[in-house]
Amino acid sequence: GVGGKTAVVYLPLTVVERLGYFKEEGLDVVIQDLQAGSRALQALVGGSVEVVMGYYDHTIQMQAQGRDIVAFVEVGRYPAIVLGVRSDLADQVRTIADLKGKRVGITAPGSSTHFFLNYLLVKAGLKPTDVSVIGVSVGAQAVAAVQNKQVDAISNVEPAITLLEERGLIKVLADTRTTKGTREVLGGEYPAAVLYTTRAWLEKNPDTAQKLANAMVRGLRWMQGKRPEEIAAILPEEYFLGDKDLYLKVLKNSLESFSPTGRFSDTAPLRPLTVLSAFDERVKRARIDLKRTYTNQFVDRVPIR
Amino acid sequence: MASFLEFRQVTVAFGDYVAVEGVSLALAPGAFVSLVGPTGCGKSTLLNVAAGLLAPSRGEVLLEGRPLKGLNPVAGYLFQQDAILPWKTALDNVALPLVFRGVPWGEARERARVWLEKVGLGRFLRHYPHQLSGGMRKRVGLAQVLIAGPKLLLMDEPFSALDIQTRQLMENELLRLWQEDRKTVLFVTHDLEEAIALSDRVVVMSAGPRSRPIGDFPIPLPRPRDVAEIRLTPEFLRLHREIWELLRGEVLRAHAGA
Amino acid sequence: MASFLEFRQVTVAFGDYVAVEGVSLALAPGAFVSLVGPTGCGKSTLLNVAAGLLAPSRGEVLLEGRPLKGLNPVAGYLFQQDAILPWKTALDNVALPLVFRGVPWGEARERARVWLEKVGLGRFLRHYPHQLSGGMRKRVGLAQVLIAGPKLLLMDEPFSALDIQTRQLMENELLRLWQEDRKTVLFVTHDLEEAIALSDRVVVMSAGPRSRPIGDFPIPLPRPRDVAEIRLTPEFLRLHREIWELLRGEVLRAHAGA
Amino acid sequence: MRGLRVRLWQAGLLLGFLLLWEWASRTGRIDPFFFSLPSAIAQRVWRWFATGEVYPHLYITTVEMLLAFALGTLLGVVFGLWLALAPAVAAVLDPYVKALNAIPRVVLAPIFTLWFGLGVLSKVALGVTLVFFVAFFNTYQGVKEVSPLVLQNARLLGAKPSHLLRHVYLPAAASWIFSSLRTSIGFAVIGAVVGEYLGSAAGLGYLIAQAEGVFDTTGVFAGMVVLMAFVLALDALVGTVERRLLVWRSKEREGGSA
Amino acid sequence: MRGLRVRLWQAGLLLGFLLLWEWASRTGRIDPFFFSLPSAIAQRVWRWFATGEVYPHLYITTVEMLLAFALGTLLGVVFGLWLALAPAVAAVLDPYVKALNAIPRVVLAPIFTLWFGLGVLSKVALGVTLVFFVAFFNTYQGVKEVSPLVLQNARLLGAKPSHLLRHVYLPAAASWIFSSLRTSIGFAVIGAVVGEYLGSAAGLGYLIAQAEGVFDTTGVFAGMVVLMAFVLALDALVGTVERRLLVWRSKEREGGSA
Ligand SMILES: Nc1ncnc2c1ncn2[C@@H]1O[C@H](COP(=O)(O)OP(=O)(O)OP(=O)(O)O)[C@@H](O)[C@H]1O
Ligand SMILES: Nc1ncnc2c1ncn2[C@@H]1O[C@H](COP(=O)(O)OP(=O)(O)OP(=O)(O)O)[C@@H](O)[C@H]1O
Ligand SMILES: [Mg+2]
Ligand SMILES: [Mg+2]
Repeated sequence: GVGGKTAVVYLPLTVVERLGYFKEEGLDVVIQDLQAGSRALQALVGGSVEVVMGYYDHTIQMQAQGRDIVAFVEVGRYPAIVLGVRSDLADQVRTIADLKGKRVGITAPGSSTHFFLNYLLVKAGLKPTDVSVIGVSVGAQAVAAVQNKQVDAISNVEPAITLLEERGLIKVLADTRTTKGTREVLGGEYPAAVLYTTRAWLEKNPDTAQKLANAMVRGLRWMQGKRPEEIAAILPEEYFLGDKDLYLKVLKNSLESFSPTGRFSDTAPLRPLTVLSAFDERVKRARIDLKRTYTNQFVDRVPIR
Repeated sequence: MASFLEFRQVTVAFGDYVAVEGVSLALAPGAFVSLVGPTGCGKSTLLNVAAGLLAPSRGEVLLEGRPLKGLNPVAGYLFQQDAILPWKTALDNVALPLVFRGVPWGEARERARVWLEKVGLGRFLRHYPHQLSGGMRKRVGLAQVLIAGPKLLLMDEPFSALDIQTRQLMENELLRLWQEDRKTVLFVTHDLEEAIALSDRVVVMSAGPRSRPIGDFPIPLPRPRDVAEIRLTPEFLRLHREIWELLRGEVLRAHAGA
Repeated sequence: MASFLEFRQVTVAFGDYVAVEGVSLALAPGAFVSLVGPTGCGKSTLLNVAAGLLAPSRGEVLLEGRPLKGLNPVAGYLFQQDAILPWKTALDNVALPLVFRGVPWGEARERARVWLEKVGLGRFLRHYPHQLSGGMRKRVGLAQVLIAGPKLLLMDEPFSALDIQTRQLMENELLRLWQEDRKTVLFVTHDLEEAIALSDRVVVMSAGPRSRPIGDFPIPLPRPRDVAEIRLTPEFLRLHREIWELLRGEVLRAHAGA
Repeated sequence: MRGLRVRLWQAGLLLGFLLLWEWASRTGRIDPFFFSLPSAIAQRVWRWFATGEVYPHLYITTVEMLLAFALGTLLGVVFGLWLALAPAVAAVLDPYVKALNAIPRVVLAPIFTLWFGLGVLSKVALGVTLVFFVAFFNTYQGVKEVSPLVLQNARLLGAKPSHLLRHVYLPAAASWIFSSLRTSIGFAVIGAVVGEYLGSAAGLGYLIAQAEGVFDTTGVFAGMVVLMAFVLALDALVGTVERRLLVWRSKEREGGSA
Repeated sequence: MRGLRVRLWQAGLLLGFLLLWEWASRTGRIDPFFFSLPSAIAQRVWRWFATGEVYPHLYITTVEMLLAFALGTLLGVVFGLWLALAPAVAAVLDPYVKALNAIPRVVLAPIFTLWFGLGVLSKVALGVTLVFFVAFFNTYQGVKEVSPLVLQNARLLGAKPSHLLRHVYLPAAASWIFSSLRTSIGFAVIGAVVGEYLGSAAGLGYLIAQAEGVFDTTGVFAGMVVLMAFVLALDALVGTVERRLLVWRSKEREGGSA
């Protein structure tokens, strides 16, 4: 299961699928597109899917609810969320602190883009309630919201961000697609897209998990140092039917955010926890054992080729 | 002899309006009783009560000595308005009561055809009700009610939409049937001649509201009768004059009251 | 004198079934013409054609010399079935034609009340149609049609649901009205006595299919008439016998054909 | 008496269902992650109202929903009437209406945002596109079902198109339209909530989406409970209006003490 | 002749609309990013069918939709009949049915996934919850609208409950049910597509979701065009069945050459 197959942060999944690595591992993978990370997670808990490509945040949130969810491959090392301000307001809003009293579009209330925004606001000395947030979803609806001046700033993900930039509609304030940007904003790596599943499943199907990890890591390695054109060449045509040039730019902007190794570093998972516990009541109250939310045991056993 | 159908102090009120009050009327088994009275006096209301479609506000109806609860199981009711099924052809409408009794469609249709021919509609078997004239629809309804052979026949102005000749044919047919198996018949009509020609008894209702029977005339004319011929007998004319006197006064009262 | 309404070689076919064929009939202005004939012969069909509700398959209808296209603007039509509006009280039903003509509701209701009293329903103003008896609904329809004062009156068995006395009252009322402003009336009935008592002319239709007029009898009885009394005159009886002979044969033919 | 029995049954059913739910959730027979617990939900609803935090959301959703309901119904009825009365237009537009009805509205969210912004309007638009078709198809069919007899009668009585609309089509189609209202209420709510769910800054849908985003099933269900209560209140309102407008119906036969 | 004129008009309208759209998109009056171009959409649809890549998706959606449609209608009709015929049950369940209708189904997607998995079943379930209510409310009302006269007549003729259902309630409610079918088709499609849109691996909704995810507006619209064509085909089917079943209706007066 995946929440929004076409989302750029989940691109490695498509890459692996197209390269046929799953097949080579002897896996018959059916990719169910659930459009939203939260629904993918629910499908996992409900048993409709076995493994989810989703956000690492969710494993922490689940532990707060007493669910044992484990991430076993890191796919994105930066969250790839961007906060931008509408270009015609760029003069007034130069820093995040200037957002006070403005309307900010997020993908959905309670989503990562929402937490990201809140985190930035607090860091800038504001309260989350100092702006009014509007759920604008992803994709075309988000674009429409900016274009129609329904929102003053936007916290969103690719490909909407590049498109907005291309159209000259926004100016970026905080960018976590790149190493540089993420370091500035969050202080370092921040596990985003991961493969996760329940601990029970992991314990029952270590072989399958290993094969998945093998395929994923192979794909991540393959992607390293490739130019956008090379990657685009293996993607299904539909992905850039909208506008190929645009898609290449999106890829170029995002490539840095993919993890080269699939391994979780020891410090990185702390950052999502900090962000989450600032705003999610239940995470704040719960005592989270980070060690239980991820494992490198499979990635470490991936043969080096 | 115990009566087949008996109204006991039946009162029917619609809200404040008391349509009929304290009606007591007993029909012997096999009796042919006509009900006449000014328009709006409550004849249809009484038939509805007898059919079990309307529970009286006070009083009760006895069927073969037992109080009638719910639908009258032995009654066939030819309504004043068209009540045949608009989505079935004439043939299927008439076959329906047999089908309800478990007769297979093929046989039911065969028997229905015979009945439709009896009422002069042999050429209109496949017509839907909206393709029939008013008089034709009435006759389909007649065949529909008669085919099931009910023991009690309630008829509300069955022949008023027919021309005189067709009417007499139907009346004679009805009498023939009645003579065969001696159904009990409660017959509503505005045509006093028809009432006398057909019945053993003619009951005259008073004008509404609070209508009740004000006259009960036995008709001692010999049977079998031919409805056309019997009208010319002196006995018939005497009865007619007698009942008419009573009825006329009543109708005038109705109009004075309105 | 040019005729007010004229059927010219009117043929109406329903699919293969030719109901009436080649009907030619001219009504002089102010004439009271009755149409009698066996049930199902096409009387209602002809009224529908005259009202402009049904276009003839062949032939045409002329209204004051001009071919009738679409709805007949001067006709009032009392249908064979109930056609009053079930969602309006008796009073509002009768007031409606006036409202259609721009009379304010208040005044229209005032005048409707008078009409309802004329037809003996003064006590049932606030009743909805389903709360009225069959005969009462018919009378509401009658008042509804008459209140608008149409120049052409088409009536399809208007009195068949009424008791004899009420019927005579209504008939006399109709004659009085007709005498006042000399409407043209085309009147369908199964009651030959009624036809003769009311009309200037009685037209007899043949049995269907392919029905057409087979007799046209002028009724030279003096006016004004009282429908009850005139029935006893020898002239009336002679006419009755004459027309009856013709009609009877026709009805028998109809049944033989069926 | 009867009303009380019904209420008791209803309460019993509800209670039984809730107890079963609570029990199943507590004993782990169903997963509280997906289904929460009735007690937790009740607590949440209570807190929402106690702290008052739900009111602004409720207000927004109410406004959206009422607007969608009113506008969608109005448009649907007007359009339904129009197409039903102009068969030529209907024949031309028919496939388009049907094709439009097949569009999954959710997909159109970006276009709605573009046209109507992210405020109340876009939700209303979404709701309207759902409600419209329900009202439209029922009104259309309702008008088509008008008794042709009543319609012809009204036209012959001189009704102009506006009169027909007011006195014939609308009353005749009323029960159809009311039936569609029942369905529509639900769809208006869905439109508003889904619209909020897809993008907004307030409203019950926003609350639900927020709860869902942090896997707070209790919040999701609490939102739905509030919604339901709200729809029931609205439905009761429609019911009252309906009973007012449709007094003329016979419902069951009123008389007697059955 | 008339049919041809209608077709021409339809084609003309469509063409005009498409041309206007194309023109506006090309000249930048509307943003092709949101609205695409008709020519591009046509091309895409063509390619889908030429390469055959759309067939598996179409197949899945068709299966889901037909199942949702059939099941939802069936359940709705059965439930509608049941509640209409058991007023006591209806009184008790009434608020629950209405409350359920107010649940935004989209929010329930996780639960559907839990119960029915991610395959065809969960989409069918979603579609059923939409279709059900449309069919239910209309069937319920349709049964309530059965002419009481026809119903009483059938009961007196000896119809058992199953007969009443088959010969009275269903035919009488048929036009209500068919009207609901028209609305339902659209909702069945919406259910299937939204279901796929929310989570699936194939189907038109999946196609549309994928296209939306990469800002491929052309793909989104192409998906909708295929959907619409499909619904029109299905609707034509329903129309044919309806005409078959409702031959008994009078529609317009058939005779004449009007
Ligand atoms: N549902 C009702 N509500 C109120 N009054 C009613 C209802 N049904 C009938 N009535 C009244 O009851 C009286 C008797 O009606 P009923 O139909 O029995 O008359 P009837 O003798 O059959 O008349 P007709 O010869 O005209 O058919 C009438 O005055 C009528 O107004
Ligand atoms: N829509 C129709 N389709 C087919 N046949 C029809 C249609 N309407 C009427 N008819 C036929 O036309 C004939 C004449 O019908 P019409 O209603 O005019 O008779 P009528 O003289 O008024 O009879 P009644 O005295 O019984 O009212 C009948 O045989 C009837 O079956
Ligand atoms: Mg009566
Ligand atoms: Mg007739």
